[in-house]
Amino acid sequence: MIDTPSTPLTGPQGPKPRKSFSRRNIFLYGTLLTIALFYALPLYVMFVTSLKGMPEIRLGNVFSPPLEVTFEPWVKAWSEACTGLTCNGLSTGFWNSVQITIPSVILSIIIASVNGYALSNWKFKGADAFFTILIFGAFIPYQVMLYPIVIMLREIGLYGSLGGLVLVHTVFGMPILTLLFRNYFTSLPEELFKAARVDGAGFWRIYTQVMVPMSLPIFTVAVILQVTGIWNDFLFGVVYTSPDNYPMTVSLNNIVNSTQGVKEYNVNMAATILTGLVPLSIYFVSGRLFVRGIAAGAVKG
Amino acid sequence: EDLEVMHWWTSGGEAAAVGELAKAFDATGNTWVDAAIAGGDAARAVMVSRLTGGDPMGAFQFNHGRQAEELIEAGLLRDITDIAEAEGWKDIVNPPSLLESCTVDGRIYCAPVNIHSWQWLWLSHKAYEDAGLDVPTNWDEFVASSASLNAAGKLPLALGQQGWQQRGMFNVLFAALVPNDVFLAVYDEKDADVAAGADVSRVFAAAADARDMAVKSTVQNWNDATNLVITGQAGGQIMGDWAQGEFAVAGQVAGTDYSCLPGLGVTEVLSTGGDAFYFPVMKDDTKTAAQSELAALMLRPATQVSFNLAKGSLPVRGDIDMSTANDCMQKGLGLLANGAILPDTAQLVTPDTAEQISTLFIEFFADTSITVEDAQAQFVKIIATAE
Amino acid sequence: MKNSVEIKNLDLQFGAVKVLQNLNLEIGKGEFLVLLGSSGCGKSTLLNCIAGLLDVSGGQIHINDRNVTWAEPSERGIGMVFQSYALYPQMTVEGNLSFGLKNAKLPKSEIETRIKHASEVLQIEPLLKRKPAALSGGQRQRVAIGRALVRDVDVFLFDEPLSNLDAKLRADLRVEIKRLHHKLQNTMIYVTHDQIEAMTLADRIAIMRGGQIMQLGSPDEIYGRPVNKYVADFIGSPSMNFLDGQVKNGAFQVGDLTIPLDGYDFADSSGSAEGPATIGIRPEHVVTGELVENTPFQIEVEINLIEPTGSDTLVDCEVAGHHFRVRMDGQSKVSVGEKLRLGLAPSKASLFDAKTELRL
Amino acid sequence: MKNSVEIKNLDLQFGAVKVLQNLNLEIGKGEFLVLLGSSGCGKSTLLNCIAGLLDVSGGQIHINDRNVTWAEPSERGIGMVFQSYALYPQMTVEGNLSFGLKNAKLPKSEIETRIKHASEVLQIEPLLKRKPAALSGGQRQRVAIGRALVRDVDVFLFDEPLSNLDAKLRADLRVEIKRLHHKLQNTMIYVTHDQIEAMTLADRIAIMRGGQIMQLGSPDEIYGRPVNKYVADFIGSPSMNFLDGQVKNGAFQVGDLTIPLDGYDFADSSGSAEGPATIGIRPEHVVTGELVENTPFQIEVEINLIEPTGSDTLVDCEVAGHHFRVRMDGQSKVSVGEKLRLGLAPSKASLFDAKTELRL
Amino acid sequence: MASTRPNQLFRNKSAKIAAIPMIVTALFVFVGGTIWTVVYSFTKSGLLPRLKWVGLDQYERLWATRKWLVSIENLAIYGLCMLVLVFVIGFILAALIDQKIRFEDTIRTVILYPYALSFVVTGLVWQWILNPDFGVQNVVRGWGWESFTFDPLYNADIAIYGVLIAGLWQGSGLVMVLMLAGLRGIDQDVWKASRVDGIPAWKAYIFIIIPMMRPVFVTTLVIVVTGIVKIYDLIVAQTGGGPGIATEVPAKYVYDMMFQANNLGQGFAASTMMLVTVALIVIPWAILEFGGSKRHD
Ligand SMILES: Nc1ncnc2c1ncn2[C@@H]1O[C@H](COP(=O)(O)OP(=O)(O)OP(=O)(O)O)[C@@H](O)[C@H]1O
Ligand SMILES: Nc1ncnc2c1ncn2[C@@H]1O[C@H](COP(=O)(O)OP(=O)(O)OP(=O)(O)O)[C@@H](O)[C@H]1O
Ligand SMILES: [Mg+2]
Ligand SMILES: [Mg+2]
Repeated sequence: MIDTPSTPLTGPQGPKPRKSFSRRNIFLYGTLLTIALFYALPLYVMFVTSLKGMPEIRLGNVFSPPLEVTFEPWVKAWSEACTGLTCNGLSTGFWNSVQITIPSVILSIIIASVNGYALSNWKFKGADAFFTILIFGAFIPYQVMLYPIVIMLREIGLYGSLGGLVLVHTVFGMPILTLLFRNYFTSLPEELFKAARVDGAGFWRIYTQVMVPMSLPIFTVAVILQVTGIWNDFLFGVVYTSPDNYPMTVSLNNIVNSTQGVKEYNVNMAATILTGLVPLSIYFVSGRLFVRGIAAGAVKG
Repeated sequence: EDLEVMHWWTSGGEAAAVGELAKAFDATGNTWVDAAIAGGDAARAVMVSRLTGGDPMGAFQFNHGRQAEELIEAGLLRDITDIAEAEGWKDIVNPPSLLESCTVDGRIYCAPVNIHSWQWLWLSHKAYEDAGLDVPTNWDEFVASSASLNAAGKLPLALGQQGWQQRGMFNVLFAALVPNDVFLAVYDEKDADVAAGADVSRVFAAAADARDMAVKSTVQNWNDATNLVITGQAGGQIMGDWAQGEFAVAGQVAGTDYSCLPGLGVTEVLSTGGDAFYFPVMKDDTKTAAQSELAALMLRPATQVSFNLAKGSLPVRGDIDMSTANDCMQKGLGLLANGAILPDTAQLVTPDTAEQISTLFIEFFADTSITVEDAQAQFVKIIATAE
Repeated sequence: MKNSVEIKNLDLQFGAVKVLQNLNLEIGKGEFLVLLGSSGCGKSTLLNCIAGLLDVSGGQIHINDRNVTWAEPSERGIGMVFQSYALYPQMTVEGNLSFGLKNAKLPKSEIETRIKHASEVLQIEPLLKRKPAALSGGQRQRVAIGRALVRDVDVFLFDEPLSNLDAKLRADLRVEIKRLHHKLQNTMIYVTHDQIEAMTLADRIAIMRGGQIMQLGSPDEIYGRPVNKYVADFIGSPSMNFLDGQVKNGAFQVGDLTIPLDGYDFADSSGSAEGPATIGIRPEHVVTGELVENTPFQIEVEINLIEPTGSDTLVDCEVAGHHFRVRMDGQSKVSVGEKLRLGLAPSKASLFDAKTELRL
Repeated sequence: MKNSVEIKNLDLQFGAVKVLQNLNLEIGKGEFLVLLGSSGCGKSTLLNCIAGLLDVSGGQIHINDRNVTWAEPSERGIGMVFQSYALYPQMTVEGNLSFGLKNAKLPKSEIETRIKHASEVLQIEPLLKRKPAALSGGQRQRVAIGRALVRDVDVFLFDEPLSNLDAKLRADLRVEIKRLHHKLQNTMIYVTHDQIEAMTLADRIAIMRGGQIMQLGSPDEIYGRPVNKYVADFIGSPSMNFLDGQVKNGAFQVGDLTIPLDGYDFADSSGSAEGPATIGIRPEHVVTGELVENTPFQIEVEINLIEPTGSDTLVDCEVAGHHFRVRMDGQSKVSVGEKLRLGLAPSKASLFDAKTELRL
Repeated sequence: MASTRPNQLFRNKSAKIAAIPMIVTALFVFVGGTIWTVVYSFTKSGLLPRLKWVGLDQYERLWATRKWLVSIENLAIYGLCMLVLVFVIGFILAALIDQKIRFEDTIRTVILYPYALSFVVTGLVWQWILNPDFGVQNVVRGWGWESFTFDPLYNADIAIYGVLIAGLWQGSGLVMVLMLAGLRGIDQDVWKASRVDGIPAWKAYIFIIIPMMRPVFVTTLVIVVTGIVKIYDLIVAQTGGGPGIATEVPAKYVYDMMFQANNLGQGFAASTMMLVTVALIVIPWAILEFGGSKRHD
């Protein structure tokens, strides 16, 4: 071990002094703060509006904080706002949304991930052609497909049922999710797949026991994309199911979009924030995984 | 029997009105299953999907007019002529044009429930007071007052920047500023020559006035525009009878805080648009029976009174007591009783044509560079190709 | 049962690219065959074909006298160890070992016995409950081997199992693999591009190039009598020195030097070829010091560069205009610029035709 | 200007983990210093500190007598070559070489001259218009060196530049780097964990372990007189044989063997230490055959395993219950089970204290 | 066990079975739906799809309609700006967040949260904020800057940019996260190399890092472009296509035609035009990107 006793050091030594108010930091945090404010501004507006009474809103300044804080709009949005005759606010729709979202997210992710897996590891002739069609499908405006799908669902007898809606979400989630999973699985070491084959595992066993456990991050990404998409969906929810299954967004739409009659902006805002809470909380919970997931896979093209 | 009824009445008053219908229906031993979807477009998409998807609802709301023609042709809707006859609708429905709109090839397919009229000019007393002016009593006075209002820092005409409001306003001008026969010649007979004529030019000129008066109106929603009138920031607004609700909620009293001028105070006439219920063909006989009961019930006097009072619309029969209605509504009732009525444009032209006219006026109102002549020329073209 | 693995006329192409061409290979029972070749020559591809991980384009593969050309990988009686180990990251070591056995629906007790045996052989018993991430490189490697071991197969396929490790670990594991082979006596096919590995491990070596087998023979044969210049250059580190010249009258002429070829064992035993040729001389076959006097050919050179490796010293110099390397004892004290006498024994050299590059 | 690079009392920690601890190092002008050590010992970290890519936690770094502890990497007069090359993938080779220069706003003609020079030195002129993806490993490596070269700096830092390459290419590039150093005569700091590289390239080697420098010296010194057992074990392949025993009366006793220590150069020159110790003997320092007779200590063993590497043959056997390896000539014909006589010269052995593991 | 080559159809059987949902979706829903749409675009379908052929009438009308032309123009402007800006902003944000900053999680979530909110109300909020009478303009004027004018939604010439602001607000968070992920995947040595070369960070991003992130850009591109082509809800919620028809877009045209004008044929003709355009771009690109080569790793 070399330990030359050294003379006392002069001049710069140790870590480079970093001023916390260096130009770089001021710029960096300044920009980020400004941007964060810009992003948060609409939320602020929504939030203060939701705490105001209607007379105050009529006064006009959308940025001013409420003079008199009222939680009534929140209560109303959640449990009192009427959708036609049922005046349960978002609360009834909430459970419907949960019932729609959970199976839709699960089914669409399972199917898309299996597709992605087949496309990356078990390529068969023509697979790319179908994949290209899928990508093309991602560009088709939903509205256009409304009636053809009504007819298809009618023919297979699923029209108007929860199952039909789940199927529709699965179909429309398929293009982007398949792309995501395909790219992710492609980036996993191929040798693992080969090793499993030598070990005698078949298509499904490799998928469930080898690929899936290694792909939790990308599954998180997919969950986030799907939960956001399906939770906020209105059109499909209302077209392909019957009223007892209407999702929360139908209530939201009914609260927000009534044309003739009094518009209660505070209730609208509260309802929107409430509706957004589920996806939002998923972001909070899984932020880290989200990033890692894409980094590890979706990114590779 | 459970009967699912679909409609787009979701705001407070509307929902209350639906509640009256539901109560009445439930009283017959059936159950009203409510399916409300805000927004006519979305609701129509759902209705058509449900019908084509083979999963029809028990009854659904549609606007009076030609929208349902195709559904009838496709055999998806139930013929309720027998009920109409049994209930004697022919004799009680006023104006009769409402029932005509429900009739295809002599058969009746829908039950009209109410009348909404568009032809109202709402004026803010406060605004005129502030500007030191008298409250106008007709359209021309209103236009004349605009310069002074402007000078007083007031917006002469409040207009929401949404297409349907602009189209609605144009139709109001049309109905109010030309003789009825001209209106019918254009919209009913699609007479392009009349549309190109001088009478119609007056409408376009008025529209140009309106455009100028509303040029500084930056709100989007109709109720925000109404709010400008309520708070006295704007002189007036052309809007349907539902605007009354906003005034009421704001605690304003007709006559003292605001005025309402039907037919813009020029030609006191109301168009008789409104809503009707249709009944899809159902396989289940018990449901069909329930449909019949519902249809019959909708025009019964008690239902009409409670429903229309709640909704703020006019009843489809003139033989009932509406004394509890407020000032403006009474005016409307009076007009109805006098037969000062026009059919609604939706009863006369296809949605496609309506959409084209709408687009024309949306553009016209937004773009001051479009001249009155240009706009009229395009209008003539649309009428010429309309069916 | 003559052969353990027999490959007949194997062809493989990816799209238009022919990776393997009409390849034939027979591997005896219990033999340790090393496939050696530079990057991209098709070694892994061949191994994957044998394992059934790639569909062949033509030809047949027999394992234990059974035609397995179209059989599933798991039905071929092979075990495979991958370059990257390819351990299942979310399973414990035990899980990794038992995965294949569970797939084959073996009874639990049998699985346990086998894992016990394999982990004893590989000395990984204390690691069974860990996940791969918690293992060092060498331990992972052993688990990867263990995974092949438990399958209790006759043929082991190794695809560069050591190439990711550092030199020291590599040397240790090499010995372990050799020992394993001694113990198990099964057939092993081992891919590498490291020739030291090839030389130390193999019973026979197959040198591949461009999808074809250049030479198949024992390490000695390949080292001592390479069939062509490519093989000669490929084998040996530091690599063989080549001098371009002419064979004339039983001697090799390069520049103004004449190297006598007495004692050189010509491939074409009938007589000595004539014409342009290349002579190859391994750095370790050049003698220095007192021994020079005994060699038939001697030359004095100037030292350009010295690379001491501890055990040896490599000396760079120039012979007849060609760059030339000599391996000397690690203790030799020489310095750059100094003169050095070298001696060569033609019997240990190799001669190649200048055109065909085949051994003369 | 005595030293090119001087590192004084360098400390570096990541959070609570101390990676470098009070490290001192002086590197002379034009010296080729190799940092050698096992994975994770802090070699890259030290290099990154010198380059300015990591902020030090304590101490100073001087380059050419200038205190650069806080200077930007580009201002330190260093060039760096990364393990993964880190070429800019979308730029041509030329772009890769010129990017830094353009950025420093050098005149065009100057940039051209430098690129021309560098590409001549590295023989990459024909590649200038290609992108990295179209280069082989060795070519990429040279481009990476070229990128450091054009910067025209005095100190070059190499972070395991060869570890991704195959053995043959590695050997070739090693020579090239050595040659480059001869030509340019600038200071080079070279990180590796491959000891052959270290031995062949270095003027001096610094053996690192756990963020500290264990031994700093010439390759000969490190090979011949390792300061402790760790260094002794780390250097040399195949690695040193160790026998645990006792030093007693000027001899080393292991089991029932007694190895005389006459001629052993004790570190503590005053006298011979006594007590438990370990003796280390390199496989290449064991003699066989006729030469055995001349050695002070002789023993007969049975051969357990043979590994021929072509140029050498490694023989495994057992000595006093310890596993023991011997390196023999590649031409030696021996076989497993045979008896072999070995001879040792204590002067070439190393003795370490059993407790401190320091050299005796 | 076969010694002869087995039937090609049955090789890889499980994969083919597993891909059935995808194949069915691709063929029946996307191809089938597209063909259905194209077929009905040649009919005079009103409220219901009906096979009353009218030849190319719907297309003639479509291309004679100003609203459609304006829609296309708007989509082009919006799409181009959105594409460029969302990438620029998303990337810059990702780059800033990637500077080992504190509170990264919070900032990331704040920027991502708009993605969670439905357009129905975010359109409304942006409508308010951009409203000259009670939004930003009003506030700034309140500060004393009386001549400040900011009313993008009420000026037909720039209204589409007002929508763009909201679109960026909603969409850039997702792009940021994707980009951030891409940045995290870049080999750290490349950064170090550029620092040793003395290259300023911005230059390193533009010339080195971005070109290395092509794969992320591809994934993001697909997500962003599909979002642009399908933009509808935001417009409806924020401007309703106004002022006038200044912010109409093709998807809204389709929707209006189908559900408001009850003219399905016209809607289908418009969507056919959209699909044809998309197909012309997507299919060759997808073949280049996904076809041919096996694995991109
Ligand atoms: N999927 C593929 N498509 C096209 N060509 C391929 C594919 N896989 C491998 N190749 C080509 O086949 C040749 C042989 O590849 P292979 O992996 O067998 O080489 P190798 O000998 O194992 O090399 P290494 O030592 O680098 O592992 C290479 O030239 C490679 O480019
Ligand atoms: N960012 C970091 N945070 C915490 N610990 C780190 C970090 N970077 C490196 N280390 C630790 O510092 C030690 C030295 O790392 P370093 O990369 O210098 O090793 P090395 O000698 O270059 O090894 P190798 O030969 O594997 O490259 C390692 O134990 C490593 O785990
Ligand atoms: Mg390989
Ligand atoms: Mg390192």
